Amino acid sequence: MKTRVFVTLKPSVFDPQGRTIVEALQSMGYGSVRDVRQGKYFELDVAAESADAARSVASEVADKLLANPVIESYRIEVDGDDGS
Amino acid sequence: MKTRVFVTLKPSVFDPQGRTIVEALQSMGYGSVRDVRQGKYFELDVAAESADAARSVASEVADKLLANPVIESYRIEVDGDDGS
Amino acid sequence: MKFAVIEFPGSNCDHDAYHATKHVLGQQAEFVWHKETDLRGADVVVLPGGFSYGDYLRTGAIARFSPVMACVCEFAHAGGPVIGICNGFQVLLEVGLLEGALLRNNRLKFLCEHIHVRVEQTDTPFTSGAVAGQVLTLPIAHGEGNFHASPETLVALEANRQVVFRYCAADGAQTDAANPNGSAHAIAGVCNVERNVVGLMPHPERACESMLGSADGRVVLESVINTFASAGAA
Amino acid sequence: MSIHQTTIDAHGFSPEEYQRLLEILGREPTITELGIFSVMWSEHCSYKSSRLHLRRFPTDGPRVVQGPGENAGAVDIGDGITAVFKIESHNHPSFIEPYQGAATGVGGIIRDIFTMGARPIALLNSLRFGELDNPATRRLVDGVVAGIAGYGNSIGIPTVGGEIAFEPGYAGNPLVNVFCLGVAKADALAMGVASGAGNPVYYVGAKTGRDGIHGATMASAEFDEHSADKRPAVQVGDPFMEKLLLEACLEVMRTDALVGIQDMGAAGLTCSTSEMGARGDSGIEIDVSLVPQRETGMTPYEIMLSESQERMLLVARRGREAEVEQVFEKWDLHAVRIGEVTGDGLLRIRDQGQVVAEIPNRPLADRAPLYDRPTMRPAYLDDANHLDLATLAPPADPRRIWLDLLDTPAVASKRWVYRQYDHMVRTNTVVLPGLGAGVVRVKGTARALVFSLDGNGRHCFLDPAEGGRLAVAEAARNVACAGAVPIGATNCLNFGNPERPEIMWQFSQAVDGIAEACRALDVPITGGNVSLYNETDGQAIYPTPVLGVVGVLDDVTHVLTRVFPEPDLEIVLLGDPAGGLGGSEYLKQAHGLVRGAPAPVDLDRERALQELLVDAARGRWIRSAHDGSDGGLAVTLAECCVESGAVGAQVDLPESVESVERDDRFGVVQALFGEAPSRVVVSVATGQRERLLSRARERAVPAVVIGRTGGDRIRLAVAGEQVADIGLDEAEQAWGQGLTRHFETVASREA
Ligand SMILES: Nc1ncnc2c1ncn2[C@@H]1O[C@H](COP(=O)(O)OP(=O)(O)O)[C@@H](O)[C@H]1O
Ligand SMILES: [Mg+2]
Repeated sequence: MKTRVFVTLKPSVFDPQGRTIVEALQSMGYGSVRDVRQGKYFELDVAAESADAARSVASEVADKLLANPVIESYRIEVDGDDGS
Repeated sequence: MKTRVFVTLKPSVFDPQGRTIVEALQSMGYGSVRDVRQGKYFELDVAAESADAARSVASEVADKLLANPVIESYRIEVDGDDGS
Repeated sequence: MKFAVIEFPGSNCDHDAYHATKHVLGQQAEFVWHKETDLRGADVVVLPGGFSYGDYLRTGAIARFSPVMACVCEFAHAGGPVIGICNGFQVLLEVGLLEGALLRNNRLKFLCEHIHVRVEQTDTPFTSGAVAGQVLTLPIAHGEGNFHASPETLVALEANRQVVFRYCAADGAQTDAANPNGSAHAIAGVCNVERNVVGLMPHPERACESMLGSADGRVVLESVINTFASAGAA
Repeated sequence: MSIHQTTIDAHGFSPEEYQRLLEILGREPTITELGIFSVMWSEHCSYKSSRLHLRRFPTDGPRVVQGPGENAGAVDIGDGITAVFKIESHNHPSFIEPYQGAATGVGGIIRDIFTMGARPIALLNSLRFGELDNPATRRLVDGVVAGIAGYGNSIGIPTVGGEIAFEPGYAGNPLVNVFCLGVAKADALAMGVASGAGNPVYYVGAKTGRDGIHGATMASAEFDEHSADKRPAVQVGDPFMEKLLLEACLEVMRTDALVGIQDMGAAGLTCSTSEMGARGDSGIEIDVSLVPQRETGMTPYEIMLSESQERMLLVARRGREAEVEQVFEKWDLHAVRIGEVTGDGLLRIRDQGQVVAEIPNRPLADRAPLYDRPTMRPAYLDDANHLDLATLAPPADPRRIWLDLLDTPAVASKRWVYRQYDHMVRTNTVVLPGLGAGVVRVKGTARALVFSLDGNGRHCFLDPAEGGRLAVAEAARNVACAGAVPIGATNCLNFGNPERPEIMWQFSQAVDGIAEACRALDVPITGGNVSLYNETDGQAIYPTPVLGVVGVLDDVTHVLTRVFPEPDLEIVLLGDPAGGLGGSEYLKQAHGLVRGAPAPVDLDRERALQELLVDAARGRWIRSAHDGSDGGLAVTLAECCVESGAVGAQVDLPESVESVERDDRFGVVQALFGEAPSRVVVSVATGQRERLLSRARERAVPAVVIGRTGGDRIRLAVAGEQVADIGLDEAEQAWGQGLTRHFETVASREA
C-alpha cells in the first residue's frame, strides 16, 4: 500500500534552506512567494491489509527512524484514506 | 496561500537514499516495508488571489528552482483545491 | 590504555582515530565492527567521523541502530568514557546519549577549515588536561554541524555546565564571525550530565601532529589517557 | 531478421565500420551484438581518432611500473611502494546534470584506482566554465563543486587541490576533469584480466538499471540545441555503496583468490567483460539474467550497455569462491556469479541460457577502427598571434591593474571552492589547498607524494604545441616548488570535433608539445583520457590539455609552500626575468583580448630550474617557492604575501628588456604583469643566499635578489622606481573575495 510520510522541521527551528530559496526567488522576481519551508518526503510501499495497518507501520517507522523528534514533526497519508 | 510542492526522483532514476533506508528498516524488522523512495517537500506561502494563481506561481518556481527536470518530477497541491 | 574505534559502514575517519591513538599517542587501539556485540575490553570508546550509511536520511540516524550501539550505551551508562567526533557526535545525539540535534550549516555548504574552540569545562575525561578557557585550533569538516536544542534544553545544558567546547575567535572572544555553522550558543561540543560522554564537531584526531597544521587536538586524547592512568594508579 | 539501416546509423557506424563488423562476425549481428560493437567502437572507448597520436608520448622509464593501457598508471616511489594515478573527464554529464555528473566522475576515477589494488589517498580536479556574470554558469559551478564535494567527502578521500578557470568559450561546454592518486605495495597491484578457463566471473555492487545507456556514445557526440530534450538518463552517484565496494575490494585483493578485477565504467558490462577477456587472451561467458537488476523487463541489450555506477566485475580462482563471497558479505554486498572464463576466445552473452551475442573477443578490441584524420592549421592563428601594443589603449595605473587582477575569479583565492572539500580526511594532507601543489605524506615512510594539475586553454588556443609544453612544464614546476622530484604524468586532452581538420591539427600539435616536454623533463606519461567533441552549436572550446604531474619528496619535512613564512627574508627571483603579454591574463582582463603568442618555455632551462628547486629544498636554503603564472610577478608576489600570517614585502623588479612586444607605454606593465614560464619567486633562508646563487650559476639558472619580506604592505618598484603599493588588507580583500562574492546569493539545487 502506498504510504506517504512528510517530515518537516518544527516551526520553532530555523530553516536556512527555505530562507535561501525565498531569497533566490525574490531576486528572480517571485516576490509573491512570501515564505518557503523545506522538508523531506518519503513514499513507502507497505505490505498491509488495510490503510489503518499501513498507517500504523508508517508511524512507527517515522517515530523510530524517519523523523528526529528533537527538530522534526511528521504527517502521514495513506492511499485511499484521507485521515491525517 | 499555502502551496505544497512534492519533488521526487523520476521512477527510472536510482534512489540510493531510499534503498539504504529500506535495508535499514528490513534489518530493524520492518520487512513489510517493501520499498522507500525519498523526495523533497516544500511548503510555499504564496500571495495569490486564487488557488489557480498560486498553483501557477508554484509550478513556475518548481520548474525553475525547486526541481531538476533532468532527474526529478514534481506535483503541486494548493490548500482548498484538490486538482493535481 | 585501550581505545575501541567503532566502524560503521561509511565511517571514514576511523583510520584517523586509530592512527592518532595508536601511532601518535602510542596506545592500544582496535577497530570494532558495527555488527559486533562486545567492545573487546576497551577502556575508552571512539565514535569516529565520516558518513555512516552515507549520511542518507539524516546524519547518524541509521548507525544508531547498529548492534554495537547497545554495547556502547551500556558502556556509557556504566560510566565508561565515550567520545563522538563529528559523525560520531551525530550518532550520540541520535541514540540519546547526548541532548540536542545538528542541523545543516547555516550557510548550507560543507565546510572544511581550521577553526578555534574554547575549552569551557575541564572536568570531563576528555578535557581534564586543558586549562579552562584554553583556545584550541582544530579542523572542522562537516555539512551538518549547526547545533540546535530547545530553549529549555539550552538553559539546562548551560546550567549543568554541559557545554564543553564553544566556537570562538583566535583570542577566545565569542563573535558571530567565529561561529562557522550557526550553532546555538556557539556550541561545538557537549557532554552528558554524568560528564563521561562527550561529543564534538571539530576533529581533535586530525590535529595531533604539527605537520598537519595543528597539534592542539592532542590535549583531548591525552586527557583521557592521563585520567585513566591516574585512576589506575589510585 | 536483418538489422535495418536506420538502426545501424543510429548506432553511429560508418559504412566501413559496419563492413568490418560483418567480417568479424561472418554474419549479421544481433541487436545486442550491434550495441556491443557500437559502444566498444565509440570514440570514448576505442580512441579511434586519437590512438595514433597518443603513441608519440614517452611512456617508459625506470620508475614506470604500469604505463597506459590498464585502469590507471603506476610509478615506483621507493620503499616498495607504488603510486597509482589517473585523470578522467566527465564534461558532458556535468553539463547535463552538474551535481550528479561531477559526483559520478569522481566515483569513476576512484574506481579506476582501487581496481588496481591501490588505496586512493587524494583527489584533484581541473574545472573550466564560462564567465561568472552569467547566473546559469554560477549554478553550474555551484552544482559541480557540490557534486565533487558530495562524493569525495562522503567516501572519505581528501580533495587536496586543483584548478579552476573561466573563459567564455566554455560557457556551453564546461570541463570537469578529476584526478585520483592511490598507493599500493609494489607487489600487490591488481590487473583487469580474465584468465584460466573455468574460473568464475562475479558481479558485485549496485544493481543494474537503465541509466546512461549509450552514455559512452553520448560522450562522443557533439551537443546541439536538441540535447536538452534527448535527456539521456543521468546516473545518480552512491558514494556510500562505493565506499563499501572500495573497502571490500581491497580486502578481497589481500587474499590471493582473485585473478583479475575491473570496474564497470563507460559501456558497463560490455567494456569490462570484453577488455578483461582481451587482456587475458581468454573467452568470457556470462548470463545477463543473473545480473542483479533494479528495473523490470530489461533486455540483454540494456543490461550490457547500462552505465549504472558503483559496479565491479571480478574473476576469482576456481575453488576459492567462498573466500571471495565471505568478504563481500561482511560489507553487506553480495557477489553474484554471472559466468565464467572460457578457453574459446569468445565473448558469449546468454539470456536464461540462450545465446544472444557471441563475438570473437580479440578482434572486437584489436580491429577497432583507427583513423588518421586530416589536419590543417587553423586560419585564425595568423591574426590571433599578431599583437601590436601600439594599437592598445594606454594602460591604467599599475596599482589599479594589480587590484583588478587579484580580484579576477581566475586569479583570486579558490577558498570558496576548496572549503567545500574535505581536504584533511585520512590525516595525510601536509599542505592545505591554496598553498601550492597537493602534498600528502605516505604513512609508514618518510616520503610524501606531490602532484599538480595544470593547463591553460588560452595558451593552447594561441599555440597548441607551446601550450602543451607549457602545461607539462607548469605542472612539473609546481611539484618542484614543493621540493619534490617529478616522476610521472597523466593527461586529459579536451578538444572539439576531431572530424574537423583544424581541431585535429590542434590535437596533434598539443600531443607533440606534451611529448617533447615530458621527454625533456623526464616525466613519462602513464595514462590519461581523451575527451573529444567538446562543442556546442559548432563552437569548439579552447583546446585544453590538462596535465597531471606526480612527484616524490623523499623527506616530507623538506616540504615548501608558496607563502613567505616571516619578515626579513631575502626574496630571489629564479629564472627568466622577462615576461611577455601574449595570451596573458592582463591582456584579457584590461583589454578584452586573447592575442599574441604565449612566452615559450626553454625546456633545458626549465629542467635546470626544477633541479635547483629540489636541491634548494633539500638543503633548506629556501623557505618558500612560488611559480609565477597568471597575472605575472605582481600577482605571484601578492600570493606569496597573503594567506596565513600575512607578511608584506618590498620588491624591485628588473625591467623586461628582452620582451618581444616593445612599447614604452607598456614597460612597467610588462615587468609587473607579463607572463613567462620558468620563473619562481623564493624566500631565502637566513645566511643561505650565496649558496643558492652559486648553485644557480652552476646550473645556469638566472637568479636575482629582488627584495625583502616584511611590513604590512606590498611595495613594488621597477628598475629602482616605486610603481605600486598595496596594503596586505587590500590585497586580501581583493584576492580573498574575488571568487566568493559571485556566489553569495546562489541557492543551490542541492540545498
Ligand atoms: N578546483 C579546485 N579545487 C581545489 N583546489 C583548487 C581548485 N582550483 C584551485 N585550487 C587551489 O588553489 C590554488 C591556486 O590555484 P591556481 O590559481 O591554479 O594557482 P597556480 O596557477 O599557482 O597553480 C592551488 O593550490 C590549487 O590547488
Ligand atoms: Mg595553475
